[in-house]
Amino acid sequence: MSTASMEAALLLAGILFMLGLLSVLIRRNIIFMLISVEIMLNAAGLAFIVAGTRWVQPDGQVMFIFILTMAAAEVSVGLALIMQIYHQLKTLDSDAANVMKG
Amino acid sequence: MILLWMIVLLMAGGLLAWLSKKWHPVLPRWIALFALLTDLALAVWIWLSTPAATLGTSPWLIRLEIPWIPQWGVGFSMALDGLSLLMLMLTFFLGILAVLISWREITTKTGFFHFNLLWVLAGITGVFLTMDLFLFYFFWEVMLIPMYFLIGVWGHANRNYAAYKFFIFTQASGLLMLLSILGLYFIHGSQTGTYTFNYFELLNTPLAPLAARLLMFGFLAAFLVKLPVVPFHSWLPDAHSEAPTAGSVILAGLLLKTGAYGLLRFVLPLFPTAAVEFAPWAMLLGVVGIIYGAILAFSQTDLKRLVAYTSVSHMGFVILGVFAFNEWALQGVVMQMIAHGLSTGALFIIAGFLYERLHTRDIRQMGGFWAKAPKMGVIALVFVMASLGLPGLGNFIAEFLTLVGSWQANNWLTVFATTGLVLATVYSLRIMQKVFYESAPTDRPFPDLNTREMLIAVPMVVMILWLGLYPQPVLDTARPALIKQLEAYTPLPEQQIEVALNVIPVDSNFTKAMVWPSTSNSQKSPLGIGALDKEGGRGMKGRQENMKAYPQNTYPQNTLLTDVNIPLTPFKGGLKTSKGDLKMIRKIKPRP
Amino acid sequence: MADLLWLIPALPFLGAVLLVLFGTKLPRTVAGLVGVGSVGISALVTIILGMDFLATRPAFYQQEVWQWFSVAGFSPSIGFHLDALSLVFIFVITFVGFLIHLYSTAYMADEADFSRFFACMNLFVGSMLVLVMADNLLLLYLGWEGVGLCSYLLIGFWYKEPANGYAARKAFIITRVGDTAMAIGLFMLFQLFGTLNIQSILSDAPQVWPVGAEGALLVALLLLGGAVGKSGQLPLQTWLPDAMAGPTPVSALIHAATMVTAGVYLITRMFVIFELAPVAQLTVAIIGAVTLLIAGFSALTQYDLKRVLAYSTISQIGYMFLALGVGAWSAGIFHFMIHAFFKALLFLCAGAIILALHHEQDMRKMGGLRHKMPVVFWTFLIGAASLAALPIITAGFYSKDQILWYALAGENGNIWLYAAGLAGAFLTSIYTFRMVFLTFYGESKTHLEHPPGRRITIPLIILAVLSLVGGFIELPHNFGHVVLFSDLLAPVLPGISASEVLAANEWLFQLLAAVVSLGGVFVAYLFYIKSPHLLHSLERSPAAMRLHRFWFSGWGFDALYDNLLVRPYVFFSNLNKRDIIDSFYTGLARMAEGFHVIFSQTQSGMLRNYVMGIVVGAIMILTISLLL
Amino acid sequence: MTQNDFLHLMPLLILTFAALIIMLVIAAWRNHKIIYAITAISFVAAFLSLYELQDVQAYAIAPLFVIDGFAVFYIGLILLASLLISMLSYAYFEQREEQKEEYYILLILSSLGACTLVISTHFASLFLGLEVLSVALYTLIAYLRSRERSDEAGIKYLILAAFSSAFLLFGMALVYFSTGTMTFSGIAAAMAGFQELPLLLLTGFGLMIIGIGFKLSVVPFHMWTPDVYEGAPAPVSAFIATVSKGGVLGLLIRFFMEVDGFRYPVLMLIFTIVAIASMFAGNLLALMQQNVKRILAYSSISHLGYLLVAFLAGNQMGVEAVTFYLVAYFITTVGAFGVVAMLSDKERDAELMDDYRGLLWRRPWTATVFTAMLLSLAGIPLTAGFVGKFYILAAGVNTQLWLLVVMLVLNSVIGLYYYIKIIAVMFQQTEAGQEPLQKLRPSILFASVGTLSLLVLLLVGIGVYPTALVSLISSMLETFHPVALR
Amino acid sequence: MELTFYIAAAVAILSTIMVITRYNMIHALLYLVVSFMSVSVVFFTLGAPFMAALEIIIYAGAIVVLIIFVIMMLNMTKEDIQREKEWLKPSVWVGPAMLSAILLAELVHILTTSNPAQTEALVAVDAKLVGLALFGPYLLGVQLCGILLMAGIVGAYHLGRQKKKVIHRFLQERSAAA
Repeated sequence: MSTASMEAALLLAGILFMLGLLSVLIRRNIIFMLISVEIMLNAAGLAFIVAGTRWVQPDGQVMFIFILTMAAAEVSVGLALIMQIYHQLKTLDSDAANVMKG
Repeated sequence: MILLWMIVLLMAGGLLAWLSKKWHPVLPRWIALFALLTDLALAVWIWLSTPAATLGTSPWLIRLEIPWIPQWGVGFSMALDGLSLLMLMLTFFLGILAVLISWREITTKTGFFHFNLLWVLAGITGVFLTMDLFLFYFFWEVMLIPMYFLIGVWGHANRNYAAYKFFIFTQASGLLMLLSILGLYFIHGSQTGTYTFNYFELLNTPLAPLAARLLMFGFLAAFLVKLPVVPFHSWLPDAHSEAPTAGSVILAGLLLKTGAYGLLRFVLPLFPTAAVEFAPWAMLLGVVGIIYGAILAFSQTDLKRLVAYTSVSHMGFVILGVFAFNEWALQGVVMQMIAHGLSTGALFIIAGFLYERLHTRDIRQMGGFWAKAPKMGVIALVFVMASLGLPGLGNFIAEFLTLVGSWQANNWLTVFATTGLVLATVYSLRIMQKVFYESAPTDRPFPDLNTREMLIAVPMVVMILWLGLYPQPVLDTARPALIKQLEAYTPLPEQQIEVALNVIPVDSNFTKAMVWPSTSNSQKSPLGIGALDKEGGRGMKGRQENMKAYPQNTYPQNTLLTDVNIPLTPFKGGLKTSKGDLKMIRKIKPRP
Repeated sequence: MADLLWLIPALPFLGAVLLVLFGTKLPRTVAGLVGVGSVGISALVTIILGMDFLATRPAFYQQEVWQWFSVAGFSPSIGFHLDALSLVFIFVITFVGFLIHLYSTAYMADEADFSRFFACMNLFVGSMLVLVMADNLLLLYLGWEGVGLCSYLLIGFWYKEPANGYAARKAFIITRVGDTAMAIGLFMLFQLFGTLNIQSILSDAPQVWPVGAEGALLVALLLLGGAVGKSGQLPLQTWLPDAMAGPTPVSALIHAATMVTAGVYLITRMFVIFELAPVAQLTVAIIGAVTLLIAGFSALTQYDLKRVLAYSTISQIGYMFLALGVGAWSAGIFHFMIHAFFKALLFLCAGAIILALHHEQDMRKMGGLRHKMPVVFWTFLIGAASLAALPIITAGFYSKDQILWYALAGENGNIWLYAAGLAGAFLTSIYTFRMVFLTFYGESKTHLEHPPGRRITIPLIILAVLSLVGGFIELPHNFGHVVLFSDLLAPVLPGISASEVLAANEWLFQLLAAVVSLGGVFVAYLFYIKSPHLLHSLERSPAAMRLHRFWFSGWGFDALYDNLLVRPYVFFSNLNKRDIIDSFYTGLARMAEGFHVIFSQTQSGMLRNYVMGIVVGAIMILTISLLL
Repeated sequence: MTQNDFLHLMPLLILTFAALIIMLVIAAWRNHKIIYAITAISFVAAFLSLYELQDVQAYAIAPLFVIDGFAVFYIGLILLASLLISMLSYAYFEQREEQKEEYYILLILSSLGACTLVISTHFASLFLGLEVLSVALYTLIAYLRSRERSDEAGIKYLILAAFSSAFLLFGMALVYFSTGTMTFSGIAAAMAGFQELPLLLLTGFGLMIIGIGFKLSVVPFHMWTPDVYEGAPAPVSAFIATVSKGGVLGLLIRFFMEVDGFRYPVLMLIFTIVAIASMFAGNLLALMQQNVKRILAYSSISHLGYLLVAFLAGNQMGVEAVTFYLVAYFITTVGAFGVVAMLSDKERDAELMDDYRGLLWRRPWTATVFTAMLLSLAGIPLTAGFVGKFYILAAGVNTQLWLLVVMLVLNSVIGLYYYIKIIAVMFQQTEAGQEPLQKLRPSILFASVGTLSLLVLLLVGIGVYPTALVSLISSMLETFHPVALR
Repeated sequence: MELTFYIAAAVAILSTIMVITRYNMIHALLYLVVSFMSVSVVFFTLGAPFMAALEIIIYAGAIVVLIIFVIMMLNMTKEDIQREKEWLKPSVWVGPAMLSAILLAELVHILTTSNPAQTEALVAVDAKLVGLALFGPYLLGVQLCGILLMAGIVGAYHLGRQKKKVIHRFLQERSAAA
């Protein structure tokens, strides 16, 4: 693979990251927000793999594994929490969770 | 070690007073009183055991050095000179009075009250003693919190606002001072390699002009706000009027003095050149303060607020004097610190007495109390007169010396400052008029001072009279310290000449006679305007004829001069400070 | 002998202290005894000292009681200096003071605050003595302010009346204005001489300043400022008429005989400086001349007995100033002494009348008292005659004549000053006898309470005698040429020589003065006894009415100061009652609160906004990275 | 892994085992007291195990960790804070109905995460430490499930933390991409090789700052702070404010010092802006706030701004100052939240101003403690906060960061207002008489009262005699690798 | 290879866009699976086949499935979809989109202007290498991963536990009836 695609891969990671970011910004549904964050994390992982490939090192992939772990842990806790919230508020609207402000 | 004990005694006394509330409700008062009496006794003992004459050689009487945070060059360094000693005695004296006036006034949380009272005093004592800038800042801040509580817990209706304001003003300015302290610390450290906060080592740190100016402003910020100088005064009326009587007394009598003390102790010796540059502005601020405070005082209807603004006015004299850089002015400042502490403290005490009886501070609801309480009237009169600077009372000496000194430095500003005396009369008499004159608006019973209150008031009267009639012990005590502060001001070339002149005996009508004819043409008046009349009019001739009109021998010249003991002993800066005179002196110099 | 010096002021002070401390507990008689006794003993000491002084004729007595303080060569002492000038003053103060104290025991007998009165009076006498005996200007200043305080306290003695308090404050404040000028003068003196010791200043001044030196002029003018304030001269004269709010003995002692002449004393004391500043000296003369006229006109129009006397006092002090201004030092002092006698007498008489008439002071409600109070009438008449300077018999004639003479013939005199003095003399005798006629003649209008007792009449008689014979110690050339008084003062004060040309015709001017004063009496007689309708018709003309109002109000000075100084001061002071500077700080606080409100909008509690915050932060950081 | 490695990682291992043991114990026998005892003992044991490490000379467990004096000090600090918080938690949760036991597992794990952070020398360990800390915190924040606010706080924290972690990761990836290494020293070496920092690397750092800044809750990544502090149980708020931030700050210092980020004006500028903005935003937001927990949250934002001032000084004195201030801040914050926890009841935490009205008269002792804490936050003498602030100012003045220093002063003044506002409320006179002392069980009494007393003692002790701490810090920093390097 | 990469990249971007614009959550998740799969193809082209597998197993498999489970437990309805539609109004997304666009532009700018990478040939880093690294230098990291998962599990357990019934039984019955 040429250098061009190395950068293109990084660019892909960046674009995916931004798409995830955009999604976090525009979605009100908490689950969607969680999904969007996953997209972002995935993009970051992609970037690591690109970097690891660039330097021909396994470290990038190791980091990706760690990211996976973290994403899994996060999603599990997140979903548990979302269920709690749904029980409390009967909605997944993140804007509804604004008791605390000021 | 005695210095440390003074502070420890107060702090320990404070804690004990707080705790002792549990055992007996009156115990805190006695403990506080006892602690302060002991301290006063210690201070007076030091004073009496060091005769004024021995103060002359080195200004320092006692010094104490204990390492504290050696890594930073911070030591528990304390020293006592005449100035501190005077301030200490004032502190303990007013402290005792503060305890006494709170005897009936403060009924809630007496333990905590006395804790705060003693800790404020401990902080103030520390400020007056410490010779380490870190420690100085430490104590500077230590006195704020208890003071804040004194105002905020036991104050009058609007106490919270006043307490905030007091606290924020003093803190803000204090932090600026801290920056300056640090700046000085690092500059000194980088120059000498020893990083230390020790005052004695930091003295004579060579500073670039800009650095010196900035550092000085940091110090000034703290001291000018504390003093307070217009336009940084606006915390004062609120704090003073809302505080309980004891708080007002301590605020006016002592806290403000820490600002003046700081100017004397730190600003003058640490930043000689910058201070000289700034002096005209500082004096201007003083004058503005004198007049502005007086005008504001006049319009107040709240008695304590009125007195508070008089403090603003009176403290204007302090800064005026400090930046005049001569011994008269500095002695005046010291006297002003003490006398104002007593007189304004006393006025607040009287306001407290009135408040206890009437539950108002509004002078529109007062009047005619002379008939009902003549003793209070007389005592109030004494302090009102002190406040307007009546000779024979301490404040007069203070203000007169200050003005004499500042006149040497700046004529016009002194003229304006002197008008403050008139304005002082205007507001002071208003107190008498509204409170003690006219007829009483109500027929409410108004008991005269009782024994306890007389016990508070009479010593103050005695003190203020003593200061007014025989202030010499005080002046002597302060003198070596002040001379020391002035030493930083290496004489300018002109002044050196003048010192030389002083060697010539100036009983010397002879010298002068020799001088005059040769210089009368170029003679300039002290105001720097050309002389009006030289040969016109009656001229010399007429005057000589007049001299004939009374025989010369009625003036036993020599005895007279020795009697009053004037120019024979050379004194600095006094006789010949005006430029014109100096010119003249230069001219004669080559002659002999 | 000099060792006794301190006793003279100390005794009244002691009396004052005793009265302050124990006044309320002492019985009235004891309090009175303390009050009168202290001054009496002081007078006794004065007389003993005075005899000794006159016998031995030393240059001065001097005593330093203690060193007041000493700062860097500035070492004023609490020390006394007695020379002939002071002697005259302390004699008048203690002696007249004693008489007035004595009189007061009767006059104030019914007052509740009996001891307070005597405490203040004693304090006053003590301060006044310090003033005239001080050997340095600072101590003089102490006495100077001390008498101001006592004046304040005594004017406001009946404090329940707000107007009295106002008058008292006015007196204090206006004199303080003058004092401030004087204080600045002291600073200058100290700067130049390195001391405030009077004698050394006087001896050094000619060396420091040539005649006409600007420094001397400034110092002289500043001292004059003090003098003008204390002595109720133009432009600071407005307080004195109002000061009559105090009890009458107070008016007699403080606002006629002694304190108000402190200015005269000061100028005389510092005469060397004034001589070195001819302009200042001329100013003194002009002030005196103008004041004596203005006050004379005002006195003409007053109805309040005491106010007439007050304006008369201003006017008479104007004469003294005139004398000092032309260099007739001893004449000024002589007039001071004589004035003290007859003015004290007049006030005391007035007091007796007022007391007898239930504190009625309006002359229009008096009248016909001649037969009801013969002693008072006669003594008053003597005093009036002396005031009006009726020739030959009264002391006032000799003292005033001397002033007029030197105003014309003295080396600094001129015709204008003389004319003013002469016109003043004419006015003086008109208003004086207007007063006599209104009070004692005509029909009785108010019921008389009780005739004055002996403690009142004795001082009157003594003073009356002095007002008559006091003048004989100093007679003009052509009248036997007695110069006892000026001889006494000669070692202290320079003499004055009259122009040779005029001296030959001195009798002519004396005659003129006599005629003028008698003319004044006649005019008064004409208007008030002979044909009152003349007066009525005059009063009806609008111009006269306006003039009357103008003079009555003291030439509008009060209104002028009120509008120019007092009201603006009060207005601006009240305007700024809440302290405009404070609003800057409260504004800062408001601003912080405003920021708080704005910032707390960002804490919306909405997750998306928080995410947005992070994104904005990211953009910011990336932008910075890109730009730098 | 050698035996030595184990020895040096002993504190962390103890914590790990403690977590496991607690899980086992829970499975066998749910008992709050026992679980708590195990927790406390493990913290103490972990802390004591540091004794062995006190003279450690930068022991590296390549490539992930290094144990040096700095790390030991920070671990000790974190462990002590955790211990105190666990004591407060015990008293706090004992009175709640929720299942309490899991709390301790999570507390231990998140302290472990924080400890990992401060010994990290590699992106991987950095990331994992951070995530262990965060993931445990998600649950801790939402621990009181019956409270609506708790869940809300939890989800806010979770989404935002994950979001910022993504930034952090992406940034790391970029850094890795441009340098080819993920160890701090390697990055430093690579950076030293560059004439000018490549834009990609700089961007990587920038994105990492977002992740770090979020955890430090500095402006503009601060917005979650008040909501989370308010929603979380009081001890957890204390934990976030102290341990979490302390760990991240330790990491930041290590990383920044290692790569010597102070050379790069861009990074300095970013941090300067962030510091100033944090001070202002924190203080201004707290100014009129009526909720005490939110006030403490905002104040923590501004305090981080203060800390950054010393951090930006960038020399040994700066690190010392940060460390010292952190100690003071730990004590104070734990104490303050401890008081909040102590005053809280079953339904809600004592967070409104009204809960504190007249506290001095009702519960003088508690009020005094709280006052001391607030004064320390305000930097008033006789408290550790004063010396800390002094130290920071000194560090700032020393490196002539005048702008920052002046801003700090200005903000200290603004800050005063709301601290003393709370004090003023506590000192207000109320009609209510002194409350009867609560009849607490001795264990709870010991846990809460004892902790608070200890904190006050420490606070005043350090405030009056800071020498010991100062010398301890400087001796510990002697082996701090980056500093020793320079 | 290169073509594969670009196709996969395009699919990834497109499917991600679909994810973030879907109203129906299940649809979005299905697109997400597509996105993850295409990313795994990218991994493969980048020479990380092991990661490609993990991506599919864990992301597309475990995580997405977990989410779908939860969605099913929460019982999403048509109204929810409608509501999503309402929420996703232009007024809501234009601003954030602009911000993201700025950020993206900056990022693209940075990525394209930065130094070209030096490696010429693509060398695959195979699973063995990764495994060696994982259990060599990153051993402690792996252990930390375990701790991380433990924290996640304990947390999820605590939070996900069925809540104690705090509502009165009577009320509960009524709400069940309603």
